[in-house]
Amino acid sequence: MEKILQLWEASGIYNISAGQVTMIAVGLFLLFLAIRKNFEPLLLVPIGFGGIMANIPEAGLAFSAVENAVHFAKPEVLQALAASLNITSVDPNEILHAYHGSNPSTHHAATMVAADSGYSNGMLYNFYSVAIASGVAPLLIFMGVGAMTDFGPLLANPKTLFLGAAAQFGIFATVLGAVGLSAMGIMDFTVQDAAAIGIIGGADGPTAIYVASMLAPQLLGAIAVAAYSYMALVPMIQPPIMRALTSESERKIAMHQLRHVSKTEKIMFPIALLILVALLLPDAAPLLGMFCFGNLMRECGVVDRLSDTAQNALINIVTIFLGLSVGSKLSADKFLDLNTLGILLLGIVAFGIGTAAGVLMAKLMNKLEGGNAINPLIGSAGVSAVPMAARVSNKIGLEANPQNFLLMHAMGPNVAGVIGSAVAAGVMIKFVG
Amino acid sequence: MEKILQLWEASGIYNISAGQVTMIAVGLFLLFLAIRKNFEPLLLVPIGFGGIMANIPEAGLAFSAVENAVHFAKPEVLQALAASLNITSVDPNEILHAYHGSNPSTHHAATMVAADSGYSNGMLYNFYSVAIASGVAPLLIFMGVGAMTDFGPLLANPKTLFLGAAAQFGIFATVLGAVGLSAMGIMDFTVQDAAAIGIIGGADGPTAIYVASMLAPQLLGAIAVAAYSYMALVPMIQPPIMRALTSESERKIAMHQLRHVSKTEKIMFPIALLILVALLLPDAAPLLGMFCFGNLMRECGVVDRLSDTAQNALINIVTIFLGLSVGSKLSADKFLDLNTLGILLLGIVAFGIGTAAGVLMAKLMNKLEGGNAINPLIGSAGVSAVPMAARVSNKIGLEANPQNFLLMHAMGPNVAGVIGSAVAAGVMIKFVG
Amino acid sequence: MEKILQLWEASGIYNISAGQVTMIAVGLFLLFLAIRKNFEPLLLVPIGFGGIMANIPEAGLAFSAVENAVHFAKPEVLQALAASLNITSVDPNEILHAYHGSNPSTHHAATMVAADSGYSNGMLYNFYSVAIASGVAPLLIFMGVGAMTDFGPLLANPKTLFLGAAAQFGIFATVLGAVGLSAMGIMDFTVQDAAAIGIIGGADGPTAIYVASMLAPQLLGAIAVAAYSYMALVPMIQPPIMRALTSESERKIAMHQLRHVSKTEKIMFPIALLILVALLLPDAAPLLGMFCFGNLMRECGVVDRLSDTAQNALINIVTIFLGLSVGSKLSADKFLDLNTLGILLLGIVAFGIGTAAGVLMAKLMNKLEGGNAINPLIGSAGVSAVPMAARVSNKIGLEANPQNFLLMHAMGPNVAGVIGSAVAAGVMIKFVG
Amino acid sequence: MDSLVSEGLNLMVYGMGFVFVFLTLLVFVTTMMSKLVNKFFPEPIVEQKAKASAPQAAANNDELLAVMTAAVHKYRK
Amino acid sequence: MDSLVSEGLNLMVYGMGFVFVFLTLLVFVTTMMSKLVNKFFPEPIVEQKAKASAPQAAANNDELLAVMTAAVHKYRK
Amino acid sequence: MDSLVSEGLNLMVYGMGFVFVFLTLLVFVTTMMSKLVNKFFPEPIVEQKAKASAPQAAANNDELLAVMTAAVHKYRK
Ligand code: NA
Ligand code: NA
Ligand code: NA
Repeated sequence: MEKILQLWEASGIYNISAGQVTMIAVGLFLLFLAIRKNFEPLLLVPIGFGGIMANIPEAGLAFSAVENAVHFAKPEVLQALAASLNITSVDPNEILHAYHGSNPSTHHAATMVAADSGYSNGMLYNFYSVAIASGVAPLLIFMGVGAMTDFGPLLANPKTLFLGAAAQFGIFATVLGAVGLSAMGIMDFTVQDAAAIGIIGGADGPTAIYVASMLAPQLLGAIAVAAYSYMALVPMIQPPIMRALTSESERKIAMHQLRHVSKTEKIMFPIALLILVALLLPDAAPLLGMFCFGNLMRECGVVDRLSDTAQNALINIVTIFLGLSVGSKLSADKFLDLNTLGILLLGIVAFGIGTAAGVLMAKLMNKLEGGNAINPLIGSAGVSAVPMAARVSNKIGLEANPQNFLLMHAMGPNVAGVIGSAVAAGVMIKFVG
Repeated sequence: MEKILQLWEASGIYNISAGQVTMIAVGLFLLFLAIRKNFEPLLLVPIGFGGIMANIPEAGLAFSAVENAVHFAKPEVLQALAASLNITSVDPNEILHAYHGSNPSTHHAATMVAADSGYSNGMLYNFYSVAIASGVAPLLIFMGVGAMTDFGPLLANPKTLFLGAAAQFGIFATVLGAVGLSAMGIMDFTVQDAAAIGIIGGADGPTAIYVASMLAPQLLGAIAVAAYSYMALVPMIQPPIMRALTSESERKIAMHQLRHVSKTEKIMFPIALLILVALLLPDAAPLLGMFCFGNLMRECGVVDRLSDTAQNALINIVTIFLGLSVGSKLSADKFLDLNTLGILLLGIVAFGIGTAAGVLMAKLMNKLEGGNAINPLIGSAGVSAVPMAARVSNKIGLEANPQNFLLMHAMGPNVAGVIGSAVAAGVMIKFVG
Repeated sequence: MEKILQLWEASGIYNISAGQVTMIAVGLFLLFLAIRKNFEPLLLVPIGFGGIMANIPEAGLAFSAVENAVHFAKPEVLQALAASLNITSVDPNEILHAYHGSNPSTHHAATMVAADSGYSNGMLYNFYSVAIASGVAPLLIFMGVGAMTDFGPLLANPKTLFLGAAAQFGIFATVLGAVGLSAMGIMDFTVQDAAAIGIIGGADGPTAIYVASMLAPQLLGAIAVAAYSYMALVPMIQPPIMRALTSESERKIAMHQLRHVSKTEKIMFPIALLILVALLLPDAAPLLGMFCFGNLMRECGVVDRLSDTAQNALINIVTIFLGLSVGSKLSADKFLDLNTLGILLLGIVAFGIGTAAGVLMAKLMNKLEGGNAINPLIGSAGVSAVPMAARVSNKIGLEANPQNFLLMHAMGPNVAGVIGSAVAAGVMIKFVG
Repeated sequence: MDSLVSEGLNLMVYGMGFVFVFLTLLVFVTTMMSKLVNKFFPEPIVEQKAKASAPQAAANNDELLAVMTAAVHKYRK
Repeated sequence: MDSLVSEGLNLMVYGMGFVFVFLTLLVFVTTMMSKLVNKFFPEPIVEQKAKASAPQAAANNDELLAVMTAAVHKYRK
Repeated sequence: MDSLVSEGLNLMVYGMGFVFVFLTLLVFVTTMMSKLVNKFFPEPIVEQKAKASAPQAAANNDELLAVMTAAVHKYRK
């Protein structure tokens, strides 16, 4: 009888909190969006599933050994943990607070105490440590993305890099919005938080996760969910802005066919970009370095088996762990927060401003050059969201002029946006990291 | 001359022990079974080869830095190790005993002493730590198995879940057998050991390894070898039991064709199962969570590249390391033991009882429902051993009635058995973990 | 304004050193050799790219947390580091010296101090730790190479093993050369360094990296670059030596067709080799064990999916990380050194001597047997450099006699050379490791 | 000794009990789920898939046919 | 509070500035690189590749043709 | 200085010696193994494999033929 009681008192249904119920519902909603609405399923299926697992009561899959020890709150364990953290209070919340703010050696000491008491890290916490806290998973994804990226359209028309630059305005405007909300007392974001939130506007999943893991790991769940959801929503977010900012005649502008780009140019480009990064912004070196490495493997033509693996087996394996790890940040205590709402709101603003900035930049370039070389619809592709944003440019262009295929032209700013937001990420890590 | 002596005294042939010779022979025998007799070769080839490597004299591939330091037994190193373990004796066996029983922080201290003295972990020991002690390898295999599993036959006839439940009786009967043998003084198993041994009856390699790594790591080698060998022996173990417990007419029972199962049902099933696990048995969450995740990737249809990787590159990589890691537990000092004999004996009993329980449950269900809906031959498939046990059901069925194809009907209890033993694993971890 | 200054003072162009410029040029040159000249591109593309990344100023990608902390040289951090290393000086160079010579526990203490001060390991440093310092990457590559190797030609004519033995003379002659240069005061190599340099003559990348990581990690970059570059140069290095040491009539010797080798022989060979290693040279067990394991997976015919993965996804993933990790050792402070020049010089001598020894051994065998069974051109293939050296033998043979196809005959000594240098590696690790 | 056996017995009774309770609930949940799905979402995804893959298959066939026609032409010349 | 907003403003001004400076330089570098490449290395690699792959394609075609010829023969009998 | 060179010499003598001893033993073991295998297990596995793969190849050919027949039919109409 006692055993039945024990099973019952350890069951999820006995222990579940309202927050966990809510977050399981959020996880199911993400799965629905991914599976039925096709919202970036490669990421949102693992994130959603990981989010559900992270909220299984008593399993502690998303928690560290110390967090699990605090959860079960045996007095002697709390005592020992408090001692290892150099605090006198044995209040669980104060212990957790001290633990999360501790430096690495104290953190290690507390972990040892928890391990000695028989607690261990949850599975998803381990995945997060290995894949994201170490920084490796976003970098490997970026390498794979590099190996999938064709810089041909960009090389044929390098000026489209300006569109990729302009669209990053969404990032920095959002940073300003986030600190503004905090200054007004509505939200409570540090400048690091603001920078991490802003990067949602870069419309690049791995960049957003990399920056968030360095500047604001506690917001990573919300930031990643916002980044991938809004990328999936690009076909809904961008068109009204693009139509509002362009005239019918501008949308009809036909662009010159792109020149042929030689193999050698494609090989030289990632090397040139890497050296520019090395000379100007070392803080962007890991992100852009791995991106360029992937692209060089693709273009050099002599390591096709490595390039294939980077684009397939390796990126798939990393995506599974990255998604589950992000899901671990959807535990109720971390996600259900007014800040999450703020992040979701600011994220969509970032996408909108980035889109507008790209379109307006294209119009400005036409004006400065006194011609009609650029259809402003390709400016919106500068936010990245590869290749969705380029497809949106193409679609709106075809609506205005059924003979005008903008897809290849939009791929230039599209990949430029990837570089642009990685540069922006480097600047943020430099200034507030 | 001195160098030749040094080489000779460090050679295997000079140092080899009878136990190591025996275990190398065991490794060769496992390779023979795997390669010539086709006994679960994907696991038994790496396990057998790892077992041989683990028993190479002086190489210490399966030993930790501390175990290697104790093996070479320099007095000053033994002194320092004893101090780090807070014991006074410098007897190698007592040091090893204290080391194996130490808590994580003392373990870490001893490891540092050994490293400072120039000793390091063996290759297989490192593989074991990363792949099995962390729990990750069995979980990833389970994810891959989930991605390979079609729950269609189970969904078409959910009542076959009862057969999968009944067959787990083999697990618990064996636990009782193991504690009984210990109570009689014949063997020396703790209740944790008994639980880990019982799980052999689950006929599921990764579940057995996962449970053994948590409850009785020192028995893991024997348990894994027993589990995989007996799975390969299912076509010999099960038929006599099945024939003994059924009449000719029962074996001739034809089953209704299974209804068509929709895509949506298949997508919903892993989610429903996960939520049930979350609500009732959080301790089974890692195992069943990863299993459901793999199955959802398979069925949702939008992440085929992840599902492919989970079923191929990833599971293959993990299998290589899992097998070698299990092999590391075949070192003579851990395997050659009366307990191993007990485990091998109890394991086959577990398979037999599970088979019988499944068949009898099917007969009981027919009786309770007053019909002939179920051919009792599919009950034996409830032990798992996917898909071997289902094929055995089919074969015995065809012998009785050449028109009666039971394969698809037996796949229901077959996959139900996977769920059943994962649930049983959760219960054991909850109660004795 | 201050922020612009901050960006400028943190930029690469402001901080770059002459050494870094040189090493970036070296990295570009390696990429040129790999991409344009097809010099072992699978390794030299990642190594070259990693070398460039390792020399990005201020990014510290190739440095540990402690090295990064010392680079930024805040007085209070230097003070704390010196304390953790038990030295009184706070001079950065002395701290680095103490750090590099520290035992594992002191190393760990210094790392904690650096982490507490907010410094972390560079990305490439982490790759190096996980992939090479742990020894795992070269071993997995070796497993993959084993899975790609056909021992058929060797089994058909086992005497070619003698050629693979003789060619290892290049290794040991180079060791002697290296200690000789040091004894003369020209270079400054320890006997460990000399052993690691000598292994370049083994013409086997993973073996060279494995040995160098154990005996002389600070020379690993130069050793790996030399090993792979000279392997690519085999078609230029070997022919003059081969022609000089053979007469026209010797080069025309036609060899008997190789006998058919049965499947069973191929399965038994890796097992027999493993047991011989186990009995005679346990120190070669990790290298040759993984090699035999790969080969057994290939030949046994029952684990094809594991063999495929070992030859494709897994070896490709490991190659990417191995290459980048080797690149991390091309940082200016480690590579630009007179010793590097010495290594490059000694390496090519090693290739030359190995080639000569192989050819002369073949001639000796003909003399001893009093026949013309062996065309001495296949002796040069004993250095390994699979399959390049065998192709060179074939090509020179065809020049002398257009009907004489030596390729398959040369594959015997070619793979024998792999075994030979792994044995040599084991001997070195035993004697000076 | 006694306590070990009683622990084993306990484990068996509660373990088997829990396995049956859990799988019985799963039978119930699965049956309900299937009924609901078949009532409210009768096979929409499968049809979409069939539609989606049909043109691709056609394309493949066309390609194959083109190759073969060319080949057969060559052969007849 | 003020300092937070001014930090944000700073980040925006310098961040956007740097992004533009960087990408402008990249436009310049890329354009120069393309000009140099097209002047000094006009498409050598691509031609090599075309040459290299041509025989292989031919081989494949031959193989295909052989298979098909055999098949068609069989069919005509 | 002297000790370094003598260490090197030692390494060479014992190293080369050991490599030769090891590979000589390997020649011996391999030769014995081949003889034993060819005496007691003359190629059983290869034959099995050939048998096993034959039907599959046939099946593949049948499939190919079916496709081609259909294609050729179409072409002739
Ligand atoms: Na972007
Ligand atoms: Na089971
Ligand atoms: Na060699």
